[in-house]
Amino acid sequence: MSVLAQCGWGRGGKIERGLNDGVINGVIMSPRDETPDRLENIINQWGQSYPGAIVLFDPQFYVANLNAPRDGHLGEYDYYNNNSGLGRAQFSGTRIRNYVRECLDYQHDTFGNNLTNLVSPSILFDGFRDNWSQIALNLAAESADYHDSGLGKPQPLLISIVVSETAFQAIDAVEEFLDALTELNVAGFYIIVRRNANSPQFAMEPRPFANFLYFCYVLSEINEYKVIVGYSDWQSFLLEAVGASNTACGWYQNLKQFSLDRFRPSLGGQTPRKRYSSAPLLSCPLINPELEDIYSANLLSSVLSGSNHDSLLIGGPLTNEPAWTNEVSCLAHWFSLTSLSHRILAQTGIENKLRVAELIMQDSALVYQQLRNQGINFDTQTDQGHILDWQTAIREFRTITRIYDANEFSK
Amino acid sequence: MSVLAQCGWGRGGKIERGLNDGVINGVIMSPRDETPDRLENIINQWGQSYPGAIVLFDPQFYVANLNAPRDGHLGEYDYYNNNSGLGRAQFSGTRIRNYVRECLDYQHDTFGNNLTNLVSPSILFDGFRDNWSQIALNLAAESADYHDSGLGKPQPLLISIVVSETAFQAIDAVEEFLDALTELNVAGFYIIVRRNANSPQFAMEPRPFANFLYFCYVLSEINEYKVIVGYSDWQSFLLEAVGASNTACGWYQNLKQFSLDRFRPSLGGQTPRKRYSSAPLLSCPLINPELEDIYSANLLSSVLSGSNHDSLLIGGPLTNEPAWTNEVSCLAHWFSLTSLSHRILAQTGIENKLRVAELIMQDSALVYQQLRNQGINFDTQTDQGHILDWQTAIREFRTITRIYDANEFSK
Amino acid sequence: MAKPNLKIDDIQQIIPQASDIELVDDTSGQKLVFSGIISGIKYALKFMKPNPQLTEEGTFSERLDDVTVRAQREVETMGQCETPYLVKIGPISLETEEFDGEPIIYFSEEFIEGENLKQYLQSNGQLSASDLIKLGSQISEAIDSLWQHRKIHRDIKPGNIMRRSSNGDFVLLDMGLVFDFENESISLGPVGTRIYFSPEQMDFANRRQIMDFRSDLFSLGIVMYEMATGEHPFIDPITKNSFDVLRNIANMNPTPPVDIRNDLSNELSDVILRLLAKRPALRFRSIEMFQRDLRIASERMA
Amino acid sequence: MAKPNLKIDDIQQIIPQASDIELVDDTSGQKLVFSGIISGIKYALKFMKPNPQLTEEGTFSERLDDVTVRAQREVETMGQCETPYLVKIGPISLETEEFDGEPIIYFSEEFIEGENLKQYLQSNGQLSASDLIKLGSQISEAIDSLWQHRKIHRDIKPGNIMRRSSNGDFVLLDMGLVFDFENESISLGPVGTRIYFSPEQMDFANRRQIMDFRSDLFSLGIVMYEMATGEHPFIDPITKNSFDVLRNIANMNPTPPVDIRNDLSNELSDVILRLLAKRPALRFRSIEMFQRDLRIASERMA
Repeated sequence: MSVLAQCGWGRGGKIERGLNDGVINGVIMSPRDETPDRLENIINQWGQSYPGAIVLFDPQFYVANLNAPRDGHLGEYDYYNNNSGLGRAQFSGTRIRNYVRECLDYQHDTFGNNLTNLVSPSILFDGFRDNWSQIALNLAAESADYHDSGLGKPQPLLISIVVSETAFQAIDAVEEFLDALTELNVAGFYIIVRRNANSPQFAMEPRPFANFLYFCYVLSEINEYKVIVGYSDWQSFLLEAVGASNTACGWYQNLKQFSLDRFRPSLGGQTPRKRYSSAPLLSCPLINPELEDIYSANLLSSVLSGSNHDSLLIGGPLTNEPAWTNEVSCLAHWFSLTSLSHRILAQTGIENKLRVAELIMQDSALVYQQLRNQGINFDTQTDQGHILDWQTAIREFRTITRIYDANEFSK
Repeated sequence: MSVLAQCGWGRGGKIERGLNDGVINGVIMSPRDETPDRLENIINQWGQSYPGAIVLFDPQFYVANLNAPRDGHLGEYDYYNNNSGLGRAQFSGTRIRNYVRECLDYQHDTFGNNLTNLVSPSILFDGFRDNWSQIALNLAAESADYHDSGLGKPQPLLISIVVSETAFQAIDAVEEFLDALTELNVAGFYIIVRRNANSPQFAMEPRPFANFLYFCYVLSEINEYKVIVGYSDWQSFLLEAVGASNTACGWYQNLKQFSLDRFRPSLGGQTPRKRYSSAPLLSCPLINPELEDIYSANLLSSVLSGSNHDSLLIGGPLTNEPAWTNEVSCLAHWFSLTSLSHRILAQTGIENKLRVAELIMQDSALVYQQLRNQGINFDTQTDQGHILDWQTAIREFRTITRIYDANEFSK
Repeated sequence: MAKPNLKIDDIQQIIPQASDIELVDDTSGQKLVFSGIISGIKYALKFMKPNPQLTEEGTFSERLDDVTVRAQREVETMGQCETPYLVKIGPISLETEEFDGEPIIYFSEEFIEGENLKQYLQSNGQLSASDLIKLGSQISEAIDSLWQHRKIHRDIKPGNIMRRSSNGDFVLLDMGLVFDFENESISLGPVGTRIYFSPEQMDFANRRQIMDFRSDLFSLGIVMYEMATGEHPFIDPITKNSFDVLRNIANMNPTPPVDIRNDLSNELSDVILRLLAKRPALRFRSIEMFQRDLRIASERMA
Repeated sequence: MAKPNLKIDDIQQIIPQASDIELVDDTSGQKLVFSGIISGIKYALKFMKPNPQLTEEGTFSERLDDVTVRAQREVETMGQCETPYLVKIGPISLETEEFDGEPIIYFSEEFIEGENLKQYLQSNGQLSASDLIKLGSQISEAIDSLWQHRKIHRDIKPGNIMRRSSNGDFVLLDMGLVFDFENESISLGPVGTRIYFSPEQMDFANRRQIMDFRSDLFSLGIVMYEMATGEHPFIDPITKNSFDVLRNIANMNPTPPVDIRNDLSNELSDVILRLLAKRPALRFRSIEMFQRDLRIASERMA
């Protein structure tokens, strides 16, 4: 089991229920959305109540180089508040040292063994050769150095990497950055990919996604680092297929995919429409009309994920829509992601994992086809475009890594 | 007076003679080419003998990120030897701190007041937004921080900037970097522009040169930093026109223009042919045949710079060519550069300085025309291309800064 | 952000410890300002209403919490600044409360007798050259004081600068709190007070330009220009078309103030223009340098 | 760099404290190797001649000084390494001297009885699988030892690895001193020993790829491949055209060793291929991981 809860506002009782139901394996906490007191209590409480769960603290230091961001409670954390609004001239060696020390000391001193790993502070960057990528690398190297020598017996360190999707366009820059990252003697990486704010699709573009998969693969499979990918939503099973040990997803749209909108003056907007998390479709159709249409066509069973929550929809999705609360929706989504993870992680060897991932996508494409044949229409956020993109990405990933499907040749 | 000797191998007695003759105003030392003992002796001796002279130590830390460079004696200096062969992952905060401290401590402790300024360690970069530019900025910021608080009563600090000519192609990146640099509370900057190795011309391309002039102008005139430009050769008078307080030039080709060839496995090659430094031409024609041709056409006086050394050539350049030694050639060149500097620095206000610089170039173009009319031919290294390029650059500089020639409009 | 609909009685109910409550200003679109006496001292009491559309995702109170905490910290920072040219925070720091089913945000400030510069310009016209120099000098002092805490005001404009009637000193009012509560993105919303933004301030996504005190200097430059000439440097004086202001801030070189008002010295005109340079590197790299040049301009005039 | 023209008598004159001087190897184009006894111990004595074209600008002695100091430091570093798999430096560290009007450079090393791997391959053919594992393990130990001083050998090739006849151990000889004295740029010069370079080693101007120990691992990979199969992984076995080697190092994926020599295990073949990955990030991030995988490969064979 590998899916973690990506936390934000409105945590409520979701985490505890997800842990109790066994649909998540742990949690990544967001200080932006919690007071320091609340956070300290809850993490230390979880550390006791769920000893097997992964508990991480994302320092969200990457907000510190945004222009007047909406940073919520972050300013109540000294490691952040002392060091925000950072232009590129604000990274002298001594200052990098301080940013890192304050951040790691805070985690170490406040949470001790209740965190599974310490997570390094990082900075968002848009290209692997740009100046901000270098600052991210400086912070990473300092974190590794300090973790090695400055803390008593700390929890193992994860280096956080927060990078824009567009950075993965060109593989040579990715490879060069990997050469540098793999000099670090740390336990692993916590990686967040910044998505374009208004992308309607949750699938990354095939080329950047293939290179991102390669990035995770080189870190995990080749260099034996632990790799945890945040905000990974439906892409979790593919990331796990190439070696990620954990992925994470939250309840709101901005906790499923990472964009800067979360830290911007709000655009307002309405409460989003309700959706159902369908593992067979690898997407979340609208309860009204999409799921209702599928129900009317007598095909509901082909898109159900198999959680207990499905029983709410047996009499027709709309009948029980009010009961399909935000919390249920979240738990059902974690269930879907976890069930896919299980199928991947049951395999040994990247060859087998990739093959199962491809089968999952193939099956999904078949369900879509069946629904289309019955006249069911989807909007762009739900339609099967993501599957085609992922299939392209996996083919490209195979070409880059020269991991070919042995069965392919024996046909 | 503003011209400094850019030192390298083969210093001999040139510096003392240049200082005594009043054709240089100081010296920038190259540890690559001196043992630490020799360097300590000579700097401390100059500090005593030439109290008015500017004495700087260029740490040449920029060699530390080249691949197996030919770094000469640099390895005998701990600040360099402990820290060479640096990939981009080698810049944790703590390590940046150490690089800076070792380098500034060395200068401070070894030379004390015999240096006019301390010079910060830097790294060569090719673009103002690339990862190496960020490392340069980190080192600069750390140097400023350490200088402020870590040293007793140090000499004022110059931040060294070592950047490729191509970085100056796009002005927006230049401006962004200036925004960051001007956050630094330091005395000034020591700037080296890396030229393309095999460029036959010593003039920079007009566009990058205009932007480089702008760079120097913003630092010196607008932000009141001291600006010293190394390896500036004939371009010195133009740099001084936009605010540089000092420029530097050495005796060999690779001490007149900065390129990485100096730190590469050698390409071999012959002893270069002898040249005469002609202030009227703003270039160095070959003694044979160019200067000899000019002599034969009875036009020698139009290209002479007016130093005492000219007397060696009165009976015809070739007659006394053996006496035109490397040392004489160097002293005569410094004389030319200094005489041009005098004309610029006699002016007050950038408007007047720019106008005089333009007059110098206009006069030079006339001399070229006169020589061409008499059938004198020049090779590409000596011909007047540089003047046209500089004139274009100055026009572009005026457009960027909106410093127009008042006389231009009143015509 | 919107102006709440509150009467004196309501204020009395929200802040029972205040007496002699009076309405001071309801002309702003975002704030409602009262005065009142607390522990014998007169304070300004400012009320705002967060836009309910803030909800997006999550409950309203979550979002309110999210936007309020930052504003609270900014108020705290102001409380730590020592300069007389930055308004003092009163006994009520930033609070949120539900009133009559509607959330409101309020805080108290030193009550300054006098006019803000917007009112001053309307009633008295442009400032004298010596007052302009005083304005530049005093408000830059306030900017410096904030910058020592590495804070930027972000909302310097005539309506946020008071001129004390007692001594003619200038006082900078509350920091750019308003923006934290805005529900419009900069590119979508009305131009509003953004006509005093610096070029780099308009740029959230492009993280190349982090703001420092030089951004506030730019806004101060616009205020000085306007108080010198009566005209906003980036609004066409003929068409008064404020639609292009943001573009003009990014690209247009304003007419030198001395060309509009010829009793200004060239030096003072140049100092104002330099504040308005497009790039921070072209303004002043320290408040000290700016104040020195102001002094020189002042000496030239005398 | 060139081989100087020196006889035993000359050596005796240059190093008077040595006795029993014998010629060991004059087949290299760059070095002339003698042996001699100093203080009762037998050492290898190595002589080189810098190319007089080094002059370019400056006097010859300046340039010689310039290139020698670095080599001296490298010799010193080797002296500090403890491992038995890196040759020991003798009593004469790197020296320069003018002899018969010609400058020469020389130094002394532990004299190792045995053959280098180039000779070994010619006389004995390929290494056994267990010897290959020993080779990888011992030479990586030497690489690790250098890397603890943050040094890279830069010249790992069969001619620079000795196999001791006493115990069959492998010993890495002198670091890439030769390159410091080269007078040809990499792009212009003959391919020569550069056929053991890593992709990143060929790249001086592009400072994106700074070398670390993983560059030496690549060269070790070529040596292991060659000692396993008798073939250089980047030279076409048919055409033997070494013209394309540098390009092949950058781009070509070599045939798995197990396809050429089928008594190798897949595991060992994979470990060798992984050393030959184009990017450092695709090799091993620690010597320890490499040695662990070698051990696993060895256990699979047993």
